[in-house]
Amino acid sequence: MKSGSATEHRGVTEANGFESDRLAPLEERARGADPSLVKDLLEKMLLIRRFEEKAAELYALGKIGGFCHLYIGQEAVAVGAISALGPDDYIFCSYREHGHALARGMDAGAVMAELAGKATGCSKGKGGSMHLFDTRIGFLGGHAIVGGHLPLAAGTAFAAKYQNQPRVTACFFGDAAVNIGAFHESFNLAQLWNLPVVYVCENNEFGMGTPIEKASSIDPLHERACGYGMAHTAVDGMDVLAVREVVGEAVERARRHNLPTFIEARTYRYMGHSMSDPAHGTYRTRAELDEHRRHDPIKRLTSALESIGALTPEAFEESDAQVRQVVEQAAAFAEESPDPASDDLHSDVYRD
Amino acid sequence: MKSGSATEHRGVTEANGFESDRLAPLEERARGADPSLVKDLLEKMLLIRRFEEKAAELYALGKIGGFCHLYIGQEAVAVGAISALGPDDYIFCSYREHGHALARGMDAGAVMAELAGKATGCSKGKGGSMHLFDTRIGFLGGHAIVGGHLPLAAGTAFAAKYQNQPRVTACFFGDAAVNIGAFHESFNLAQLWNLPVVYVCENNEFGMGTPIEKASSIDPLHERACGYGMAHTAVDGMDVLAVREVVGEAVERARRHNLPTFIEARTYRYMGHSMSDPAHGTYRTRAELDEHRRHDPIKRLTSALESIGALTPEAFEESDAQVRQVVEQAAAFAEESPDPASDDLHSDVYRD
Amino acid sequence: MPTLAYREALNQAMSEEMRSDERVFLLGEEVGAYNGAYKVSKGMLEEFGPKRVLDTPISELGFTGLAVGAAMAGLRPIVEMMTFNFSLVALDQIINGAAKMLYMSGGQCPVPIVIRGPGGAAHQLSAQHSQSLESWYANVPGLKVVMPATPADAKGLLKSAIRDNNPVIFIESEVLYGMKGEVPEGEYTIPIGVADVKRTGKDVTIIAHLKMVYVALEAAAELAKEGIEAEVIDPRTLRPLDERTLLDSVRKTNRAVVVEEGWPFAGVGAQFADLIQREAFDFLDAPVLRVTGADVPMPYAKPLEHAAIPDKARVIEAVHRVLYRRQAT
Amino acid sequence: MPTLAYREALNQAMSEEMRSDERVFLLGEEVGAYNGAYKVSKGMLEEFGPKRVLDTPISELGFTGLAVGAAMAGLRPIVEMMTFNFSLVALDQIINGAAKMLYMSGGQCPVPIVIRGPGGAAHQLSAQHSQSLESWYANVPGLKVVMPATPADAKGLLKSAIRDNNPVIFIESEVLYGMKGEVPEGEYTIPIGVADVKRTGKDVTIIAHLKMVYVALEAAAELAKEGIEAEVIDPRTLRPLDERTLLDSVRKTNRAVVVEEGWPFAGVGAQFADLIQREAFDFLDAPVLRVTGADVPMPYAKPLEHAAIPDKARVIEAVHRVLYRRQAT
Ligand SMILES: Cc1ncc(C[n+]2csc(CCOP(=O)(O)OP(=O)(O)O)c2C)c(N)n1
Ligand SMILES: Cc1ncc(C[n+]2csc(CCOP(=O)(O)OP(=O)(O)O)c2C)c(N)n1
Ligand SMILES: [Mg+2]
Ligand SMILES: [Mg+2]
Repeated sequence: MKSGSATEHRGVTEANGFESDRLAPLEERARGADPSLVKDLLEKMLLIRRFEEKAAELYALGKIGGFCHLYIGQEAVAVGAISALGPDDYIFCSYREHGHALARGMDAGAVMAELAGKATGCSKGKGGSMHLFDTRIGFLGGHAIVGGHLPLAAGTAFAAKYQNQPRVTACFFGDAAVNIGAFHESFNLAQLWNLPVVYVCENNEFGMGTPIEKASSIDPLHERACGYGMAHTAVDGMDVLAVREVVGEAVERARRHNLPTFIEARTYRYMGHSMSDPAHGTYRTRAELDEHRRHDPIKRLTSALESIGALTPEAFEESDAQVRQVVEQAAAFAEESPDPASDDLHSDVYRD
Repeated sequence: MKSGSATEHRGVTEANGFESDRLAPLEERARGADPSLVKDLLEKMLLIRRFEEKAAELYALGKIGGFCHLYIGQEAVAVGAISALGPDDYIFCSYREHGHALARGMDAGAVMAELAGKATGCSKGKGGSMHLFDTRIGFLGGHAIVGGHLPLAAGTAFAAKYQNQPRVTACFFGDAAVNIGAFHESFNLAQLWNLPVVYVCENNEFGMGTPIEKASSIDPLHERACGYGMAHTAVDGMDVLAVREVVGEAVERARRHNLPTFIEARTYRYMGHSMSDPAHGTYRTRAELDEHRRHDPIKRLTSALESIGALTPEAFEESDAQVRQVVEQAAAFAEESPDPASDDLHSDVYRD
Repeated sequence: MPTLAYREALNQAMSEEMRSDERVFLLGEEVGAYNGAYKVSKGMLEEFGPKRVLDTPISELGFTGLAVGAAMAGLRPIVEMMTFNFSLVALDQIINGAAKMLYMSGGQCPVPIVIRGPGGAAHQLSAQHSQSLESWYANVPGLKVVMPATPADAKGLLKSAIRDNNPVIFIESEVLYGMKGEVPEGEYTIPIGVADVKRTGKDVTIIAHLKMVYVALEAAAELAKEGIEAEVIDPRTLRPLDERTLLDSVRKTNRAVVVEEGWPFAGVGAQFADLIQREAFDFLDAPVLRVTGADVPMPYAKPLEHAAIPDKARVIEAVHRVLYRRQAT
Repeated sequence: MPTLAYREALNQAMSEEMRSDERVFLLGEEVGAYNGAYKVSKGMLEEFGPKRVLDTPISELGFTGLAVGAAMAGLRPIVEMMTFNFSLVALDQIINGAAKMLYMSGGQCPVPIVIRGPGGAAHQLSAQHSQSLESWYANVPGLKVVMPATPADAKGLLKSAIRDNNPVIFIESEVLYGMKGEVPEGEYTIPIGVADVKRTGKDVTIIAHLKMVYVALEAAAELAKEGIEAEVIDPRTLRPLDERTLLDSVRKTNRAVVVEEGWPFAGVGAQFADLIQREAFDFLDAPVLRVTGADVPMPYAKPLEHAAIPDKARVIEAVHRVLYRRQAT
């Protein structure tokens, strides 16, 4: 009879041995961090917040159509995680990806124009909110079939390794995606073939209106990784520095050792699942939502910085004003941009 | 942040707490067992062995067509496991299911006739070797897409629970099936909804020509169950009594507590993957095969019984002769049976 | 007769069948506590409880397969696909499980299951959420394929589908859910496999299903103004197809236009064209023309999306062509 | 010119392309150590090593998606489906991944990938292992669909497919793998989208692809004995379809019979019939007739299987019918 345990088998002897398991309080970590980096993280989160608020407005006005899944509340995950990536790394997201696109540095105007279905949008108005792409910065979508992009992420990781490029792939998805076949096959392949990919599950406690415990037979979700012998951990997804640190470790492991990691970031979405879903009232109460808002990632970082004297209310206001201006310009750009030409209907079906 | 471990979560606090983990030597267990039961198990294994030898013969003669996957070497799994089921329980199998059909008591003639594509076959000659069915004894196929029948098994288990029937479902599949999406979704659903199903993975070390370690990121395979919080264990699949015991426990857990179990039975196939695959020479050596033959399930039970004086060589010969006669009759029945009528092409597409 | 929305008609059909047959149950994503992503199952969890109205994980392959298995054990599951786009990940269970089981078991294992949900495009849902899959399903022996266009058809056909002993693919439309119409109360069934003449006419036959029925009717209304009387036929079921009603109409009008939202190559319209030219060859005064969705993945931008989906103008143009009338441009 | 088996021609195409382009690699079940379930990749692991010839787990969805991702990152994967039946579990990755990616990314993400393997029935493989899926794939914009009937076509088209910048579904046939034919050495490509006239004739056009080409040729040989000269056209690629070659032939012969192994409803033959009646209406002296696989899941028993697959006799019968000849019975 064979023996040996899952974690021994593939050389991941300390699957949970993350440094970041022993994180100090946010204030302390903020004190130790590069001030310009922290400022950038804060501004990125703010940008996303204001962008999404604007998107909600434009959706209500009918200037954005289709499904539109806002990211408000979850900003620390995209911002923290993507700050840990290098410029050549790849990113895959689900349909809830405006925040990731902005965190990666995609032009806010190009994103807003895409939401508005304009020719100047990052996907020429053909993709929309759920399919943001910018290959110049390794941003490979925006995918709308739950779990469907997980194998793709294994694929870019495979390609990087194949081509001896030190490129890591980060792949973001929701808590409900851990129950679909694509998750399983991707995780097995990523671990079996030692692929440099970091899978980040944004656990916002619900898949649409369904709470995790009605969807997954185990909780915490990151323990799903045990079935593959993959390194895994959970992280406070409302703490941007914690996310950065944990993802940073995983990125290093991927880059140096071609090993995948599964990270569960615990977070919360403040808005409804999409614009047609009310923020509360059906599957969660107002009180529940309010409770979570107390851990708001922007507020938490702001007050930590203020408490260590690294940020003043004035400086915050200045950042916020700047960000609001970027968002207004993005909206104006989207508004003024032309619709796709009717010829575009038939272009981009095939590449010569 | 949430806490709690997978095994706590669904009340499976002792996932590996199988009595059978502490099995005594086969001789001892054989001594304790009901002699008529043991005789029946031995004869069932013999029947399968002789049946499969005959099927190989008929295949070589062109009397059986298509894919034909023999079960020789693995008899103890089907016989041990199915002996632990009640008459109303359901069984699902992969395409390597002649043994299970016979172990369940399907008429050898009806099975052989099906292999020969005759109208008297258990599936009227329409299913063939990979699709044996007999609903009267709960034998629900014979499925040829790897992993495809695992959700079906969750479904009959669901139906039994829904109808308050104490029926358990046993589902057999190969080691290579643990890497496909259907496995994942079925396991999550079975555990999440507490379904009375016993999943039996027959680990014969290869999926076609691919050894486990090139297919699964973990080994032992039964640890995949950790990712679902499902009870799991491994068993020596060359020891019919051990299989019976372990599966028996799982069947009890299913019947009494509506809880699923994942059992990995370690076994070996002596023949090629199918009739068109040589038994050795490509992905395994003759020596390797011979080594495994030393643990032959029939030989092992026979010598255990002989050593405790519960079987004489003469009695064995008598059983064997009897079984051979059954097989000859089955072959004759198949041979003499008519082809399906040409009208049958269009029947059974729809049910009125 | 009471007026109901299409979604209410579906709800009524399911609820009535669940009241009269314990074996019927509903499962799918958000069908319970959330009352359905499109509120089709509203109130059903409350009435029937969590045993018979089950919220599933996002595991279309798993829960569809589970439902097939449950059907093999004597239950009559209704699977809600949140949209049929997601049925792609469950397709193996539907084709290799549901559709082939009766045949490969030599008639032993019927699979009485209904898989229902909206298909096709809604509004700006883009490439992955706007696919019409009916031509694939209708390709498969062992399945039945039903696509009701009105609230009454929705109720009558869904009740028949639930009582049917075979796997039925029941494709609705997101944009029709709110549409109202008269729906007979209580016991009201429409046999599967019977087309409906939604408008009678003598000059040309327009064949259209699901929401294309309305595009066809709009076109017909417009054509009537120029004196062209179009007959609009809704097959309602694609498999089995009511060939006779289609052919009788074409034999009368001698001209046919087929409208579908899906892609052109080997779409259901190709089958209709094939059928008509084959069985009504000598009656045809012009080739059968098709109006289909554009041969592209569905774009997001509203003007592109509009251009990709058949509209009244394109149907009228096709009718003019089969009548050999020069189009007013 | 050397004579090669169909499987060797495929092997040669892949090997040559892998020699000249580092980005090309092969993955699939048993393609490496086992040399391929049908020995198509024989010797390739030895030549190219495990980095470029990868044995996969049984995870069609996973490894197909992985290949799509690798293509997005600049590689040019060849995915071997052990048989196309198994592509059903990978279909979401093929349709929503490979086919739509370029479009929904606004032209940024081409997916140069070849997915190849045998399709259709072989010998008594029964319902789940004998499906023809080409009509589904050919329905999808963004994909190309290639189906070579001869060793030379197999080589020339596979080389073109590997060099193509789009996802190509390349469907072979298990029963053709052993077939021999002359195959040009070295650089030899056939453009995708060009049909081939496999036999010229003036009385009737028979359109057939993959192994049905041989059924059509057999029928043509037999028909020639009664003085009927059939033209046999192999489209070779279904998408894009070489409509002109098909139509030119029908405009010459005025009669067409379409043969396919797949199921009738909305099969590729329906598209051919639709095309021909639409674009060659005035040339047709008889309706286009189709010979298709039986509208049933594939049965196992040999006589039933034979009855389910188009054969010479049925093609001849259809030709007689389009020629309005009474059949000798
Ligand atoms: C395969 C599939 N099934 C169903 C859907 C519909 N759907 C879209 S998002 C969603 C919930 C996903 O939840 P989660 O993964 O937790 O991500 P979140 O929306 O919370 O970010 C569902 C059911 C889909 N897009 N794909
Ligand atoms: C989805 C799918 N992919 C590929 C195949 C082809 N195939 C049939 S059996 C097999 C190997 C399965 O091995 P395992 O699960 O270990 O079972 P065993 O044959 O050893 O009993 C493969 C690859 C298939 N039937 N289904
Ligand atoms: Mg969620
Ligand atoms: Mg095996």
